Amino acid sequence: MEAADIARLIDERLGAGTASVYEDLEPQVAIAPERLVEACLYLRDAQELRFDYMRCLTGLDLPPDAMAVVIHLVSTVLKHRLILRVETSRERPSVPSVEGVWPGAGWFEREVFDLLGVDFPGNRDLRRILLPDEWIGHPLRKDYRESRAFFNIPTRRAESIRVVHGSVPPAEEG
Amino acid sequence: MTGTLLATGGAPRTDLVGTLGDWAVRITGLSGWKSGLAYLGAMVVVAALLLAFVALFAGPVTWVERRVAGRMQSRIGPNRVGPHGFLQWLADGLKNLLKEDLVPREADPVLFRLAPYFVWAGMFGTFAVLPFSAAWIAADASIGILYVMAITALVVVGLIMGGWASNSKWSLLGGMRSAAQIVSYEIPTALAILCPVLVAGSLSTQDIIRAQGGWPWQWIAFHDPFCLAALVVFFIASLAEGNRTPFDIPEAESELVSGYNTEYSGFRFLAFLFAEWANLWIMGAVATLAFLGGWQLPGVPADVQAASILLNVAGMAVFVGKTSVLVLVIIHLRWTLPRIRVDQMMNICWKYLVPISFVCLLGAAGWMLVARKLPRAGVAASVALSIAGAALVLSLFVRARWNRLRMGAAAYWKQLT
Amino acid sequence: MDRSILQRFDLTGGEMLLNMGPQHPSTHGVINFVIQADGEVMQKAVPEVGYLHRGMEKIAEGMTWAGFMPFTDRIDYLGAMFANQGYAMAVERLLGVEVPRRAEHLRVLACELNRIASHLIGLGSMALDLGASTPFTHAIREREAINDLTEELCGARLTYNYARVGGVSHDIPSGFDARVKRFLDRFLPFVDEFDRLITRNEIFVKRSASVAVITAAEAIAHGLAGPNLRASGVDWDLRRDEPYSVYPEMEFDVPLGRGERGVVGDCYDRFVVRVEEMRQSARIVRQALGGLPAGDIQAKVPRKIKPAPGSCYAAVESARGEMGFYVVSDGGPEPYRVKIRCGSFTAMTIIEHKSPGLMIADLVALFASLDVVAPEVDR
Amino acid sequence: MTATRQCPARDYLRNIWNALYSTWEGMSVTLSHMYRRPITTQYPDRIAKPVEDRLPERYRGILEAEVDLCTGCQACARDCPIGCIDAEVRADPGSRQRLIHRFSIDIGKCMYCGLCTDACPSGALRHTQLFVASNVDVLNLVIDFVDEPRPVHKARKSEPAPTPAPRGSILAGRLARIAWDRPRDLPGDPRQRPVDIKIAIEGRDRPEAETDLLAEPMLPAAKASPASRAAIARLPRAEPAPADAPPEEAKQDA
Repeated sequence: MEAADIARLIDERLGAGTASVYEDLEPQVAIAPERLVEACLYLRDAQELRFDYMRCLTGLDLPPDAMAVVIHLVSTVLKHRLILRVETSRERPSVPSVEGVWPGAGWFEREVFDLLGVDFPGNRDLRRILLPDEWIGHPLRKDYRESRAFFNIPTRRAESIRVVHGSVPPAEEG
Repeated sequence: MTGTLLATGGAPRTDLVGTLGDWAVRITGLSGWKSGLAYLGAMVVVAALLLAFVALFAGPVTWVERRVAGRMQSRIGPNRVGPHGFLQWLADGLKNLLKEDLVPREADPVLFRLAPYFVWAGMFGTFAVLPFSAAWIAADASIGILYVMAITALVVVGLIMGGWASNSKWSLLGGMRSAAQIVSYEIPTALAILCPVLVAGSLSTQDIIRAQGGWPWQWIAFHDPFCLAALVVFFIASLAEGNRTPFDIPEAESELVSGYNTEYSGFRFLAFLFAEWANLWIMGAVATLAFLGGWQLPGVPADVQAASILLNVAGMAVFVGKTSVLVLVIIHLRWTLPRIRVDQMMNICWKYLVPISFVCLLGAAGWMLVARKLPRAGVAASVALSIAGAALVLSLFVRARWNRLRMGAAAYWKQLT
Repeated sequence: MDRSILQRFDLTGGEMLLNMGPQHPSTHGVINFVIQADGEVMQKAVPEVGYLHRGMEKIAEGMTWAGFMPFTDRIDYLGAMFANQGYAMAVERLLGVEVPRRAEHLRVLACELNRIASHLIGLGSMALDLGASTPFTHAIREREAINDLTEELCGARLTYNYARVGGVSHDIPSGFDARVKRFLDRFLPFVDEFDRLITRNEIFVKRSASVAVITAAEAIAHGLAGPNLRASGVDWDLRRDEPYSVYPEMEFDVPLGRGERGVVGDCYDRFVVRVEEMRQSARIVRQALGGLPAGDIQAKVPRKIKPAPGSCYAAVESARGEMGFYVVSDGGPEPYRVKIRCGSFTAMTIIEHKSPGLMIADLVALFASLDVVAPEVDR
Repeated sequence: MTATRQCPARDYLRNIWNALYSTWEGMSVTLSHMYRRPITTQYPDRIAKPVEDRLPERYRGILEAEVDLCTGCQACARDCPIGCIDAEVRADPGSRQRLIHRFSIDIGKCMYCGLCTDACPSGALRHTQLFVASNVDVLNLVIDFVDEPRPVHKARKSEPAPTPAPRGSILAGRLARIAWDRPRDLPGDPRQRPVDIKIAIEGRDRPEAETDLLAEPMLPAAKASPASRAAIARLPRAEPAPADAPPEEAKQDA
């Protein structure tokens, strides 16, 4: 089933204007964050859709003002695929958690929260998953700049080649 | 023949301490309570002799195990220290002695230091009643088997002490598991070894061996099918007593890091390890003396054997040979089987081994009643059973050859050596 | 250990809190389990990951499109070829490049050999974790033959870097197919011997059958993939359900968990499914080698790859399940975003769900049967 | 433990039979291995021929640059994902001849991926089959293939292409110069340059800034997003680390 007619089905089911098609190499169905959980429940439970398998949940940093969460879905029953897209602001990125719909999404959301700083209200255990709790900042953001050291462990050292050939730049601004 | 320690004159001595003690009394002329000192000296000499034997067994058996394990896993095993790596155990021993003797800060100072020696005492104590040949046994106690059962309980105390005193959760778990395992496997061990005691009519290890003959069909193992089953039950239960695979749950590396001896290092760790490897000999020796005819030479009556030194040496060779075969089987099992879980271990003990050993006990008793009526049938059954036993062992080797041929010529098509 | 993990436990009952990891013999790689256990039985085991996080996705945003390929080997170092193929397919789909058939055949050949090698380590280490060290050494010995074959093919034993965008880096050396055939002839009797040694061993069966059963619904809900999913009875294999490369021309069957010694979806099924998959991969290697078409091994691709802006998702059936690359391009020489989805990551989510009531020894069995590799979880 | 389905007695006996039979089967397999030769090799000292000669032709070992063939195109330095190749080619102002001033590879950082050898048009840069380069200092792992500036190689139609040196020969010499067990004062040893050692030491152990790094605002450009700050606030505060105890202690006893 194509993204377009799935978007149409969602509109019929949840009222006009909830879903729109985002044109791309592989068309995606864009949904507003507030209607996300209902749409996902419908996508999972509707007989003609049966998207029971959430294969991937990705965070995208779109400076200067947007952030997106892209969810890839697959139906192991009807063997078709769908890509959902949820846009949110960059100042206060927040997307409702779909952990209720697919329990597997919990850890994906924790990773997006950890690396991109998107808040997922409704996630049972929203903690940093990969980075230590004391880490400052969210690395996958385009404007992320690494602190010079973490607990006094330097995060950057001069290039061996430049050190050996005596061409070390004066002050490492890093 | 019960040789008491201080009996003077009467029947000839059957134990080393006795003979040495008499000889010492004779040449020093001590009398009265002073002759006791001579016997004490004899005891010390025999203990030193046994310690030498245990050390010379426990060390090289680690080398044998690592070489056999290597070959079973298509690798070579230690071959750098000494010829074919034979002195590897010496190097390991020295390494452990030179290692720092670490005692964790919160560990219980006294119990932590004491635990290995309990385990060691429990192990070394059993050598008092283990025979080596007709006349060579440290102390031919009339309650030999009961003594063996009692002294191994010391090992449990040592393991729990070690586990609890290390003040680490992993050691505690290891200690608890070993306690549960060894204590509960004492029952099937005791019941299984009651069959030979029943057949031989005495608890003394030498008497049990004297009750058997040199030829396989005279061994208690093939005396009747129930005794054969008792041998299997005893063997499995003694595996559990010695913490050997598939019962090496107390120091299961993949779960408990290393169980009760996680926090130990240096000489204390060596004591734990020494006790574990020497335990192999105890398992093999008790099974041999109880079921496989001990030092009996085929066609030579027991008392003739006790007289001459040469026959004693031959008897010792036979005993060591049989025990070594059993030790090799124990090693072979370790590199074949995975480990069982704690609840499965208890389940096997109480639902399988204990009932089966009861049945063996009753069966052996019933069999003896019947055999007394028709002795010829008893001998025929023994011969049949020994042939069946031999066939089983042979089938293992035939199957191994079949496996070998199926895998084609080289285990690995590109020889790099 | 991060303090925040302590939020997940309420130790009012006085149970023991155990730290199983991060350096622990049975956690493959560096993963930590904080276990709340009452003696042997666990109330809860919360996995803690991130010890092996290298920031692969951030590195990708700093590399050129072709420069990131050697890094994909390091995502799952036991299945490097799958990551190579996945990333290459994603970039080729962005560029709209058509890969020559010979290159596709060579990729499938390398992938299936890699699957056998990866399963050998997975099966061997599960047997090792349950106490039998001999099967592990035998599996490593056979894997050595595969490492030599791939070393001849692309120059490295583990980090192949064999695929390029639009094809592969080398063609097969002379005499290579003879050596592969000789390996395959020896491999099938080995798998039978491996079965006799460990798969049908009663202690191994009792330790893994009916242990930590994952039903089909749970597996799908938690997003499990690959052998873990198929062992629960879900018939989902990307090579057949979302065909890519030349897999439609290969005939192989997809083993499912049958629960012959316990319940469908237990640790034993995950083990047996992998053993069966090794046999199927051997069949595929033979077909890929036999029907190797002539032709060149690299499509025409511009030296400086600058795909048109857009995003696409390419997934490959790796040894640990679906390995997907969601790549986003903004038209520049460097990827704008590369999201790597791995099978081990989702397998970790089910451990906490399955842990209540298991014994510590069963947690080891469950974790080994899921064949989780730490770098794939943390990237 | 055993599911008592139809008849527990039958299960009981079947369990016993399965256990004994599968143990016997397993023992026969391991016993069969006693008849087979071990496959492990006694690297490094007890092997027939050194491993380097046995490696396949395409093995990706340590990189070797035959500077005579090098055309100075720097394709390798551009294609290396890590940037561990330092090829400095400058035109001599007088004779407009392009000179290679430096061609050094940091084999400590190289991941042997082979992208550079693919990019090299003239086959000057190639993998050898050497892989042993352990050393006492990571800075020793930078190998220079050019000692003094030398002209770039121009492939003229007239003369035939020069035959490349045997693989590994050039590298062997270079490795010997930085080997950790080399005689102390080897003539022409690049490590003797006093300047480098001073910079190397100074470059590596520069004292860290005194300020407490956690307090330093990390993102001058875009402030840390309120969501992440809220999330951090929600975390259970570790007992407030006393001002003087550096946060490292807090990390260790976690």
